[in-house]
Amino acid sequence: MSRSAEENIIFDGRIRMPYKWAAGETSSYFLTQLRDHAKLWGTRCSVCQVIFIPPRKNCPRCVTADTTWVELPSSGVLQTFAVIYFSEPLLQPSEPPYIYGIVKLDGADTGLTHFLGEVAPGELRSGMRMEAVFKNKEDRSGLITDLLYFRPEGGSAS
Amino acid sequence: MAQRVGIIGFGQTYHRSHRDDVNGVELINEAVRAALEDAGLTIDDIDAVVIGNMDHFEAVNYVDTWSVDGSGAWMKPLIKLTTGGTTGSTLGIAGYHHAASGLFDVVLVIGWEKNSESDTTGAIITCSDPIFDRFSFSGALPGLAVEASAYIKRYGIKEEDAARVAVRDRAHGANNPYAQLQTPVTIEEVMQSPMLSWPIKLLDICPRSDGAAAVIFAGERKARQLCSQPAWVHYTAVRHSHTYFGDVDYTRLHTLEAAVQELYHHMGIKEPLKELDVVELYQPYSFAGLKWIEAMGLCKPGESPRLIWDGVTDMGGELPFNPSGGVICTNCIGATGLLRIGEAALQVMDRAIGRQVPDVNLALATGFGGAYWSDLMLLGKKPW
Amino acid sequence: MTDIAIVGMAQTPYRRRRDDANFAELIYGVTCEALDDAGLEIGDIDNFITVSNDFWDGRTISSMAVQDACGSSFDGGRNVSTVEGDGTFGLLYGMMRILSGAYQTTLVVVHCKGSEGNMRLITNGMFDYIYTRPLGIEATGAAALQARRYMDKYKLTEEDFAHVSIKNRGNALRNPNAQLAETLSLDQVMASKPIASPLKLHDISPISDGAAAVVLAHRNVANKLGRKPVWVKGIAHCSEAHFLGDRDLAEAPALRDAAFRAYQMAGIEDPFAEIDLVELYDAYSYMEPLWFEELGFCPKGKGAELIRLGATAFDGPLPVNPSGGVLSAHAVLVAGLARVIEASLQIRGEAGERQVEGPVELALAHGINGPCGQSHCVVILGE
Amino acid sequence: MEKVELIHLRQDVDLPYHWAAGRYGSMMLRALRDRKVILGNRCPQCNKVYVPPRVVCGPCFVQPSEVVELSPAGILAGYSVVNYPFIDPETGQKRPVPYTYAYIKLDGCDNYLSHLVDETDPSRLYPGVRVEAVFRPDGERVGRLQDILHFRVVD
Repeated sequence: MSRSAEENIIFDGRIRMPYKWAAGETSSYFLTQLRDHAKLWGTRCSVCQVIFIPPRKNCPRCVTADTTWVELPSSGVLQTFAVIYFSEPLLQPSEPPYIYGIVKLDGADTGLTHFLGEVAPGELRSGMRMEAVFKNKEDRSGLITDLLYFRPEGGSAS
Repeated sequence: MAQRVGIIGFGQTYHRSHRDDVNGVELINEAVRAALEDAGLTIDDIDAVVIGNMDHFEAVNYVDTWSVDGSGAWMKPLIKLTTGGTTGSTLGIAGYHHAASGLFDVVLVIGWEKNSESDTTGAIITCSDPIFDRFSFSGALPGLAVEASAYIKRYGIKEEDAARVAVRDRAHGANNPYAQLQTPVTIEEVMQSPMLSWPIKLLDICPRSDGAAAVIFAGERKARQLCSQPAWVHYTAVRHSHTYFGDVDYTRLHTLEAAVQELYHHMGIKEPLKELDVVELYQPYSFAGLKWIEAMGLCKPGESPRLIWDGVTDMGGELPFNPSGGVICTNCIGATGLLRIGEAALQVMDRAIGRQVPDVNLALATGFGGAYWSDLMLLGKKPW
Repeated sequence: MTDIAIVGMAQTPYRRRRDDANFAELIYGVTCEALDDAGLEIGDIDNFITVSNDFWDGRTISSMAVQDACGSSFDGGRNVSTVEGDGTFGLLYGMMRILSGAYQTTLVVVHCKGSEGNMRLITNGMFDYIYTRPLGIEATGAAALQARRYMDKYKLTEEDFAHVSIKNRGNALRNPNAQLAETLSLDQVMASKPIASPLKLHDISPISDGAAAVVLAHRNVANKLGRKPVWVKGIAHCSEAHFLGDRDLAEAPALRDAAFRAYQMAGIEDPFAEIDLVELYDAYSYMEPLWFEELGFCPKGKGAELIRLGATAFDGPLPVNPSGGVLSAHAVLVAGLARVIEASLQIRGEAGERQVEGPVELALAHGINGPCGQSHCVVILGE
Repeated sequence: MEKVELIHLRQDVDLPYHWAAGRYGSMMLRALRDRKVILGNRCPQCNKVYVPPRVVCGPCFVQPSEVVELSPAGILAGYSVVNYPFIDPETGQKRPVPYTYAYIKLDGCDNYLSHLVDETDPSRLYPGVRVEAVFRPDGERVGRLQDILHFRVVD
């Protein structure tokens, strides 16, 4: 380290704290249904009829709490995708490269953002049919990652 | 373009130590729906949304954009402000300027916090300077203890005097169905509660809460059209000084002194004790209910215990403080200052069910936070 | 048209690391310079707005670091507030507090040091913690989803976006404050390292340290000062949905809405014909044509073509980001206010080497908040 | 809706930072590390001496141009014996208690330095008691305010 008069002192520190976020009743229902039954649920607003996934306790547009549960299929259409190459071990759930995509499940009005798997980047096209792949039941823990990824419908495209 | 502004609606959650049944966005939405219902509006009537909290309490960055689903700000003008403990009062003042500027007519202001989601003291420590203050800093309590002990020493204040303040607020809180703590306490109970940092005991300080508040401000034309008795905003004043905690003069709350002097001067208030009708004081611990009312000029330094024991600040007294039970009964930090404004507005609107002070013409709401910062908003029955 | 003018401004050079200065030192510097520029003393300022972010600064109540430095503690203290968001939002709130009649003269300061935190963790923190954060998504991964959607919907190519980087990094060669100034070839951009495909290294703004300050004044004050005021003729902001899947990422309806209202306030009917210069928030190359289209300068999907044809070049009919834009320097929060300052310098005719040819009578500046430009602020500035 | 099992999401949020002490902060921390000297600076207008030294005197809005070497001793202006449990946001773990958090008025300085006192017996602590800095030994000081290990009561 330089000891010159103009040496700039840098303080290396961190903000490190445990957080415990409540998912709340609505998301808890979604997460337990995903964990226990590998099912995906959305909510329909009784006013504007829009079906949202992830589910919302209140309609984000009408701001009414009058919403009902809608079971959604686990397949739909790829809206967009991105291939992650950069590396950030403090953040990333797996080694890059890996792929994110937004999939609009059949019947839903919004897309679900998640990983894409069993597919090479070059094979991906927006508009492709995709289907969800879930973790084995014994490995599911009530997190969004109980859904492993979406893959091209009918298995790997290659 | 400038216009006068009134508060036309107020909604809050039922404040609890833990609201595990909702996530943060849903908690916000509860307050928003309550405020809209209170004002008889739908989200379509809202022209702009203002929101705030303290980021590291929930570890959410860009809370404004994150919470759109709950705040109702979808396809609306949206802004976030945060200033620590004063966040709620900062937000209310921002709501006022949004409407007063003439740029927006009906403005929804939201403050919230889910303190159950982190260690509150740990999160408060992150507000200190990371290089010079953070390793030693241990949250809000030590600074308050230093303030309280200096005050005791200088004026011969007794711990019982402060306990009487806590007893007052807890008694008031029993009238407020939204308060987290609704059971009254006695002087003996306060005195016998565990000592946290001399002279502050457990029942002298605020709890930590999950909760949200939403207040709707409107420009004069809209306010008159939508509300039979708006709470008109008369004046706001703010002092946020200091960089390090070692810069604070713990013998006096200079920021409150300066802010009230500005407000009294501007409003022509000469005898605040007589002219104000109710105060919602951001009072995080009981000793503040003594020392800070001196800073507000309600009595000479050291004389506040007499006012407190004489019941001057009780319900039915000459100038009731914290009819809602105040911060001693509920402290969802980012909402707390806005709760003061909302509760003060209810008093002016004559709608503080179960806790109404009769004939409120002028109500003062305060905010406290940061490095001993102070915010003020004065509300009145008639536009000023 | 409003009654508010920008009467003073200052910005630091933007650099990858400013180890030599803490937040207060950056802010004290730009505050003094902006006051000098306005010909005002600190005592003339009756209202202060600081802009900062607690995640980027690693400090709750991040404004505490700069209260003394911006002058808000001066002489017993002045009225002050703090916006957490892009600097344009701080400008907007500062304006409101003058328009309300409460204050006459406002100082808006903003700082950020991207070098001190971890950008990926900090921007992961802006996503919802139930469904999105556990996937590790951060700003650039989300932007890549938006870039791909925009390309697919409007049949655009990575080359189209490359031309934005070539233009803006080239423009930056005239701007001594820019951090990345370089002559790039199409091949260089296309061959640059893939970061989050379709985004490559040269499609992405750098991490920067910097600060900026603007002095706003009411007409009553502004007209008495020696300097030529730059008037805020229109301003508006708007946010859309949070979940990426709730949005069509190829569209920015919130920007369209904000632009519509800002134009209405400024009395603008044909933005391409009336506006002389644009400084917009191009955090990634694809953002420039996307925002440009939503600002109503050309039909949807045609922005890239205009860029390729040189319409938005430094010497084109409508220069966009002649400063080099955010692609050349990206101190988060500061970047939007930097756009306002750059546009204002052009209106004053004081942009030095980066002054565009011909008079700039009307200019547009733009800032964003949240993932993929979820929230926008549009500012119309004029003589 | 039927009663659902409520899910909580837990995460140890861990954000690294590299905060620059800046011109004045670096000046102070270098002096502490290299010379065991505590620096402040004086405002030429109000004559107040500040610690840590800083770029501006807030109330006067002028630069405290004169750097001042402060005494390592002073008085305890206020303190709090911290004995309640909480998470230290630097480590994510509980910070060891009890410890004494103190505002120290160094001789010749006008504001307080926030630091620790190595005494948790309240009978030995009172406002006005003399304290002095205990520095970490040579070779162990790294340019942090914690190069002052703590202050100790001087009887």
